[in-house]
Amino acid sequence: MAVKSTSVNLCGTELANPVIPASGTFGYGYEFAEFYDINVLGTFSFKGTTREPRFGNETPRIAETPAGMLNAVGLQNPGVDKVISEELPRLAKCFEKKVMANVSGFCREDYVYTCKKLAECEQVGWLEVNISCPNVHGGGMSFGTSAASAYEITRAVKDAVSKPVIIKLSPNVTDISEIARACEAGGADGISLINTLLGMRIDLRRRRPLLANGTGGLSGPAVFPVALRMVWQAAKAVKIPVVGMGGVSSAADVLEMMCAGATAVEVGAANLVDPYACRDIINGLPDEMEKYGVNDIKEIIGAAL
Amino acid sequence: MAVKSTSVNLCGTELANPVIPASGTFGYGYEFAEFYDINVLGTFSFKGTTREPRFGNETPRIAETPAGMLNAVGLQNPGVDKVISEELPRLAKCFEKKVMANVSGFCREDYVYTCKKLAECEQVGWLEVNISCPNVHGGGMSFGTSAASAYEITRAVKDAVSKPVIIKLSPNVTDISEIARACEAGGADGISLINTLLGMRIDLRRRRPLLANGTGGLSGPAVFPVALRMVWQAAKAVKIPVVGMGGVSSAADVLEMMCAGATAVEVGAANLVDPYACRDIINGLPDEMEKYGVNDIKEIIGAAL
Amino acid sequence: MKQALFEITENKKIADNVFLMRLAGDTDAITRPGQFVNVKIGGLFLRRPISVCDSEPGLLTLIYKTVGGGTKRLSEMQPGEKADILTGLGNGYDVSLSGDTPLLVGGGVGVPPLYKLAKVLISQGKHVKVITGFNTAAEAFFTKEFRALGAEVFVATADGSEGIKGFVTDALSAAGEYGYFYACGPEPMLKALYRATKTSGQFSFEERMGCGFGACMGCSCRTVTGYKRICREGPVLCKEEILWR
Amino acid sequence: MKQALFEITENKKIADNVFLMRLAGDTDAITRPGQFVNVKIGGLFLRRPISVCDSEPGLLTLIYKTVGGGTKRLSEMQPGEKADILTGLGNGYDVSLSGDTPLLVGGGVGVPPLYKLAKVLISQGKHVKVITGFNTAAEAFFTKEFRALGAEVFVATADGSEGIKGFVTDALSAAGEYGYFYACGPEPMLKALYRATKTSGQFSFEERMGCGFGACMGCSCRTVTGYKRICREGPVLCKEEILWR
Repeated sequence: MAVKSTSVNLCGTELANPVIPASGTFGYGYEFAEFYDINVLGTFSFKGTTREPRFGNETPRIAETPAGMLNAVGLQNPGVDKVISEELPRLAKCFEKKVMANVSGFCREDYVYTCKKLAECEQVGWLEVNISCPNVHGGGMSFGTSAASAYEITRAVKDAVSKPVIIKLSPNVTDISEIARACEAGGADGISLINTLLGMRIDLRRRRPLLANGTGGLSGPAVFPVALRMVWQAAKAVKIPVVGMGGVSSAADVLEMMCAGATAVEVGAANLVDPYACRDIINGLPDEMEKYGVNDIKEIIGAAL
Repeated sequence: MAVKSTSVNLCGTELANPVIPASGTFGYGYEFAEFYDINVLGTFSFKGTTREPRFGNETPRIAETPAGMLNAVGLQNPGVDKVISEELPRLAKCFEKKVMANVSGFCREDYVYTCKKLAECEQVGWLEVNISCPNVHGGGMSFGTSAASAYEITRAVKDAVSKPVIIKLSPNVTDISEIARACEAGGADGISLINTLLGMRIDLRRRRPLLANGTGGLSGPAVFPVALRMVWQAAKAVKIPVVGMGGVSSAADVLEMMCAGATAVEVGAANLVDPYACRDIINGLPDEMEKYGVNDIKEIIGAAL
Repeated sequence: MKQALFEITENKKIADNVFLMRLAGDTDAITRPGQFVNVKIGGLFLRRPISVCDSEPGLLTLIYKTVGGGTKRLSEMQPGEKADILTGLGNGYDVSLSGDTPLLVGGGVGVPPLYKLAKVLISQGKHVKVITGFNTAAEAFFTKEFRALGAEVFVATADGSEGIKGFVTDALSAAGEYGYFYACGPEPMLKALYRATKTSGQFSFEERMGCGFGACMGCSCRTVTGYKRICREGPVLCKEEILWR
Repeated sequence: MKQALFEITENKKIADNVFLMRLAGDTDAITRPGQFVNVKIGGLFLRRPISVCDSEPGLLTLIYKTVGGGTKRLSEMQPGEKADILTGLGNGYDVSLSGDTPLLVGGGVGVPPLYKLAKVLISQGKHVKVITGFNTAAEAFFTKEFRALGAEVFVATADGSEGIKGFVTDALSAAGEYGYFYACGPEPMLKALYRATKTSGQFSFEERMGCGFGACMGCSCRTVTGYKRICREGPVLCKEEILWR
């Protein structure tokens, strides 16, 4: 087998491979360091962080679905100050690479405040700005479903920080291309998608929504075809790098995402079912590349556009 | 076990049960009559019919996905004249109830023409107007993703026919409530949802989209949570009956859909995997109702709203 | 925490809708009674958390109730089949606080983790009393197993078909004195017990989980000492830190 | 068309990535060689269409290639396991047109349906010649089985490792005279054969299918006589009605 190159360049930083555990499925990293050396990862996107600490939604926050799951955690996190004072130092002990800082907010000032603080941290390599979390009432949803507000948040964050800014998009929109273009116009260094699809289950015993929050975000293999389509549409719409995600659970899925236009690929729900998922996907890449005649993984980025 | 009543009333016509095979998964009925007596069904929605005959898209038209499938058939059908002269007489030999006529079109005149012709048929009990088929370039998609055009088509069809008109909605929108309300304002007697979610798979050997059409419509259990959420949102937005569909494959799924606000429930992809799916779901309803303390299925319609 | 492949050696019904499964595999990560495992079941996306009933080096015993599609499939698995299991999850019970006369209280499928707990406490020379509660006699299990360990056992059934008629709290007076308690069961039972007990004790909670190992924040709860994850800082909480919702 | 539960009696590898599976169950709906069945495989949504290699009352033989996750799982199924199968799908070959000297041409997993066809034709006293084509000798199968039926067999391999070097069309001259032909294999092979043959004949086509019984229109094609569904009016089309895409 010819030597395989799996490295990619995400907004100016070289990643050993395109596999990135997605925010909300990898905590602040150290839980997974108990399972394997997380330095095999290109990077990972840490738990969505907000200006203030949040408990999030009441439980139940999780429901099973066919080939997937719903979550309505509601952005539980200790707040940006504690993330910087406690989580990042703890992470430093088990991860020597740059981490992707995932940020949520409820107004422009929130985003700017939190992004600025995190951008000052040496450990942070990229800011991933979540304008799409579907779980919080009056929250991120509105920004990600309108091109104007997607532009506004992108512009505001870009004006405030110099590190690469990746805007994470909501799939719950009529036209993903329009939103992607708005982020590009706002100066985004990249976009990532898809966040979860808004879904629901009903508890037939109580005849009420199963999740305390009513609705929740669908993730897992079930959403992969929708994610792939949106990555493909977004990649056709913009020139900035696209980080693909949504139901990815195998090395082959990573390659499909890259053919659809993704420069890097986030893996979400798979981590929750199999803590070794990302390590195994990374290890599986060379064989899968061989199967499809790929020696340098960069060559397939956007091949199906 | 107490006697169970499974009958519901859909726009003025009593159905023995709420289970309706969905358009495009049940042909014009007679294929299934080879497997079982299709008169056990409340009704069924026949293959989407257009003004002119259509071959549809090139093949491959079908792809497997986790807990689901993609299709890009592209509205293959013999055209409304042949449906009336050949398919309906053939159906009459195995189905004695009213059938739901599913209609697609590419402009307002198409819809009106086809609906008028089908409404004149004694066998047709309801018109289901598909404003959402995602497969045809320049086709139905645009109507279903804008409230204004959803209103326009609804109004035009309603002005032309007197039989109940059910508008079938696309899920590929930011705000399903807005579209549902537009249909209600246009005079719709009911709405049905969800049509398929737009998705894609890539053939890694060719590094091209697997489907000849590029993208296709995702259906099957994978989409059930999204469908349930949209039915719930739509049912909260309008007073007219809602027909729920999307990944339904068991009697329990039917009950969840009804709790979310559905008066009747269409079953799609399940028919393709198991030709007996609808018969088995209908037979399973009484036991499932008993499990959750339901004697009259009508009492749970909208229970979770 | 450890992921391992276990081989099922036994899988039998022991009461109405209740099954006992014995498995062979690496149990090294299980360090305390009251911990749980997370079992991958074919065809289902999420793992299913199940409390450890008993574990010895290389041997794992689980008792589970068939409540939905997942546990039903689990009940259909045959000896010889393999199961992918995450073991050693959660904090488990702190046995150092038991005192000499601990009372163990379990309701339904809250009973199993008390078995290993009783085993450990009795091996430490403690006088162990156990109250088990069930809806009806047909759902009761493990009375003689607890007695075989040397525990004093009191059974309560809601319909009175076995032992004391009523809930576990109705068996407290029959059980008499105790210096500390350990409980596991549905939340309403735990709440009633919280009110009915005078001593300190530990409660094991249930919640719908995503991962079971602290990554997804799906099972968080509020406590006196801050937010805790049932799967990680739980499932066992001390009486003093509980904030009922 | 019929849905039935079959029991696997044998499932073995017979060539590189090629497996033969024998099953016991109701085969009454299978009426013609060249028909196919649609097999439900655990964990996958769509059934997998597989052509019938042989069928006798109560016995079904399938040969399949492991090309993806579905057929890989199929290959791991054990004797004693049950499979939910839709049988008697498609039109199958019309044997009444064979004449006395039919030629059967199969490529790769297009070979299996020719086995039952040869069996039927030989039982009717026809002189049957068979050309089978494979990439390489390690992928070849059923040469001796066709000979045991009494057919004259010509094997072609692309790399020349067995029989005639080349494609099935390169074996036509060696096979000599024939009055009619039946073919099954990948589309490029069928197309080449279409051009290389002088007589009439029948072609069996492959297409990705949704249902396999005519409901979804997923496998339609254009023909001289109108649109046809590969799963229903096909998979066998007469040479004269084919419109190549």
